Amino acid sequence: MAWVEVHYNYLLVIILLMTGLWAMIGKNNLIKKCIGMCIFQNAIIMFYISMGAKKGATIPILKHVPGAHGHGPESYISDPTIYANPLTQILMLTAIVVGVATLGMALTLVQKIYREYGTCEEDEILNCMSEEQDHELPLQDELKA
Amino acid sequence: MKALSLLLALFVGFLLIGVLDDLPAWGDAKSPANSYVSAYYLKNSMEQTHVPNVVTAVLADYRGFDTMFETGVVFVAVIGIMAILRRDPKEEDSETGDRPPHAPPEGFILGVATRFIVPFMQMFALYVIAHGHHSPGGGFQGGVILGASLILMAMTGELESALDRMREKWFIVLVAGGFLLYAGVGLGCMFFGGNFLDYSALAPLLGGDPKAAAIMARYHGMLWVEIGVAFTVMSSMFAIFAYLSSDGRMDRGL
Amino acid sequence: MIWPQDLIWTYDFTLLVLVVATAALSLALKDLMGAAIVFGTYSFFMCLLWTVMGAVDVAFTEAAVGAGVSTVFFIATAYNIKKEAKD
Amino acid sequence: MDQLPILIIVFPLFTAFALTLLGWFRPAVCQPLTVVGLLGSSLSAIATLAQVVNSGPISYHLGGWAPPFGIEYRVDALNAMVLMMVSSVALLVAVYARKPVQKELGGKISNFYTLFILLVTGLLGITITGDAFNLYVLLEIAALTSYALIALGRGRAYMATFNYVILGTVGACFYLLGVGFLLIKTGTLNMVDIGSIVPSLSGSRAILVAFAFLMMGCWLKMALFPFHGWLPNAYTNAPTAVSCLVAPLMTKVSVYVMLRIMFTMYSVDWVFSVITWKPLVMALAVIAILMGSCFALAQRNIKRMLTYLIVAEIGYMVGGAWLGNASGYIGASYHILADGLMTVCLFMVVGSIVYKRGRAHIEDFKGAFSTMPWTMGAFILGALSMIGVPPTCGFFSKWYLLSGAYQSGDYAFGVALLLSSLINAVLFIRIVETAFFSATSDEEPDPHSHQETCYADSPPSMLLPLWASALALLAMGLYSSEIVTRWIQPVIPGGLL
Repeated sequence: MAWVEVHYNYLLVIILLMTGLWAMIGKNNLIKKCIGMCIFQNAIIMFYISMGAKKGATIPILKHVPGAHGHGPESYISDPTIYANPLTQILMLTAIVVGVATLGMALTLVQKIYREYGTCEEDEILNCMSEEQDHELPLQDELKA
Repeated sequence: MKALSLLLALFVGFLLIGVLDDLPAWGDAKSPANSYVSAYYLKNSMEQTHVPNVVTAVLADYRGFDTMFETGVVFVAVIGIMAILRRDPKEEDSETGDRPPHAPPEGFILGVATRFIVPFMQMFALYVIAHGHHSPGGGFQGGVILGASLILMAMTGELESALDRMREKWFIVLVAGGFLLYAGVGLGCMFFGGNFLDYSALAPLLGGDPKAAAIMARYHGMLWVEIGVAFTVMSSMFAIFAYLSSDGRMDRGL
Repeated sequence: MIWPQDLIWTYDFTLLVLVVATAALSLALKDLMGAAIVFGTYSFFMCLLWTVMGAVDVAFTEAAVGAGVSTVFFIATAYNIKKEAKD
Repeated sequence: MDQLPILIIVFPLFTAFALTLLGWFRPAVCQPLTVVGLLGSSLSAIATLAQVVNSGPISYHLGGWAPPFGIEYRVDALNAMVLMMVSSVALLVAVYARKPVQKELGGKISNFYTLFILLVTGLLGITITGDAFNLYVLLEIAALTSYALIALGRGRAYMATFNYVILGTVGACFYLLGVGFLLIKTGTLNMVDIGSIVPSLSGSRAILVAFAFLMMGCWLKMALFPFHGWLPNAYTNAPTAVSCLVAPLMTKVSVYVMLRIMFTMYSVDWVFSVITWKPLVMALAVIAILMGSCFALAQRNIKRMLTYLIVAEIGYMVGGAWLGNASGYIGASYHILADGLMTVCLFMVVGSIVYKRGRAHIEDFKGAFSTMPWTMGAFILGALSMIGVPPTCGFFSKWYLLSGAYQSGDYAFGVALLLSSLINAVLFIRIVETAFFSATSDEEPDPHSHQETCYADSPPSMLLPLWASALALLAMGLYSSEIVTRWIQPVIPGGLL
């Protein structure tokens, strides 16, 4: 139990990572692949944040020394151990926004694929594409003949 | 294909579980990640940039170049989606796949509620942008809330009414303008002799004794940069929603 | 916000279970609109989890961008395409 | 002057703003503006290379902060070379793309050029940055722009791009996970700083797993053998101007990222003695070369054939880097330059054929010598370089790779190199034979290309960049000893014997 006590956040990261990765490649519906992609990115953000979390630490906004109201650097507590790690949080702001941008692009492509093939299921799309392929080939043969 | 993906997911999971013991225990303050670079930020951010919210200080100043390219990612997403989806409404729907019949919004209650909520959302968003130095928040969060207020108008009312307030030409100009403001502040620092995005080079603009002016220049440089980010993120979130919901025709949305 | 040692375990653990449950449910639902809305709740629980861990800015962004805008994008796409998914 | 490294990025970035704002009102101004922006960027890249070769690596502090705390641009000879290649190839394609874009993407000219120049900005940023996380953000910009550009193609491009989006995101997230593991063990994000801390931790498993994820991310981005599924469909269905830009640059920059990870973040003795991956990676490289060449043989569409050749060329570079000796490293880095030029030359030829005759299947090359002599002349030079005939640069990179393989005893890699050169020879001679000997099929009208423009050669705005890249192949070959001794020699990592 102690081992789980120390690492239980990383376990969540691993579960989400595997779910997201499996859904992204294994799922049949394109929208479900996008949901899998978001879960996969969220798992990595979770990994960074749990790396930067400290037991008993508060949010990384500098607190006033009790009683001091000045604005100089001396009137703020700047001991790093009582604040959470700001560096990993910056990186994850970027990762979230990148995730949304990629999601927007992926959903645009899903709509275009739906306009093109009338379906969102990967296996049906592949069948349509292979049929297009077959009916293209005979055209080439009589061109050569 | 399904089995292969399961295999890959299991392999990645196995790789990660194998490494769990080697990682520092969760939540201890002495782990390398929490002690080397981030300790420097926590110790020095107040005297170097005069910003209590260390997250905003590192986001906009120490690693401001990352955030500039993050705004670039949002900008690219809008231009890319516009390039793929955009087509003029007159073009008949040649491809297969029907579009759902459009039900005009008849919700009177929704209309009144939206007209009541939207101003407060936008006021709160401006507060989030402006107060990013002292409280959680900043350019991204404020920009998304502004975008969400526009999306709320587009969803409850007609996309047309939202587009009347924010023509397509305007949100493309705003997307480019916000990113230009960000990169322009960076370029301005180069004209004043500093490196790219070195706000302390803007100290001569503020006057007064150079040391204090350099710190306050960083403080205000960050605020300008956050405003640029807010513009870009606001108009890009609304643009992506408008293109997605109207499938590129910008005529009628959700 | 000092970290209450005893309470955190139960509070944090329920959040972990909820996050995994909503993620799995969102992938399993056949109705795409339903999956989009459950995905919104998944993002919201992630936002709560990060607030507990002290990452307030990230939680704010995740609430606004993840729960807010991503769900709206999913709903906009699900509205324009066929609502039923085969799997 | 010391602002040179950032100028390489600032020129195309501000051109992108100008394109978005002006392109809305006057699309005609977009192409010249792009050429001007890229010209500024390649001039400052050449100036940076000259400064680096003369006075050693440059370290540019972004935002005025010292490296481990701020982001740093670290330019040594290797990335200055790749910078120059990326910006000059992009300049050539910008000049070349004027006609094909007008013909294929009529309505979206301003969007196309904005995405075009932002893709080049992303690639230049990846090459020049010295910060691990900044590299991830720029990787995402380059990826997003290439998704949008490839999706501009009609019909089948959407599904190909969707697969590319999924696999590209998996690759980028693996890279991010690798950087996360490095951050948790070393605490910094600066590559050189990581490189100085990693030897002290070389025993820990987290560093090994970080290397595994970083490598999986790079291999996915560069489409090495097991992860190459997305590349042929994506590059074939893209519009011609897009495949001319994306094909030569995206994969080469990912190989550069792999070199940067292996030799800057980690050290030579870590990669070759602490972990024993060399046989596995060499096997992957050999399979990539053989598989790429054989699949190329089976293709009727010349553009698809060239995409499979790219997968084979990636096998060359990965194999060269993992040989573990100096001449292998020289071969790999020289091949990044050579392959960029070769691929852009061949794709421009295929683009001209598609521009003139609508399609690039092998029978469309019939009688191309008589009707399009200049284009096919450049094709000959590109083909000779791809096969590896002495005066061109292809020969010298193969020469270094072969001698490296011989020195380190990886005979399978050497045999694969020779075999793929033979297969390349068969491929290109087959095309030359169709183009030269069989007469143009003018007796029965070609259904897919109208009569009057079918037989004039491609316009000068397409011929000029084509011949510039062909002559650059020759020039790089003739000056190869100069390039190797002045540029690559000082950059060879210490441990390589």
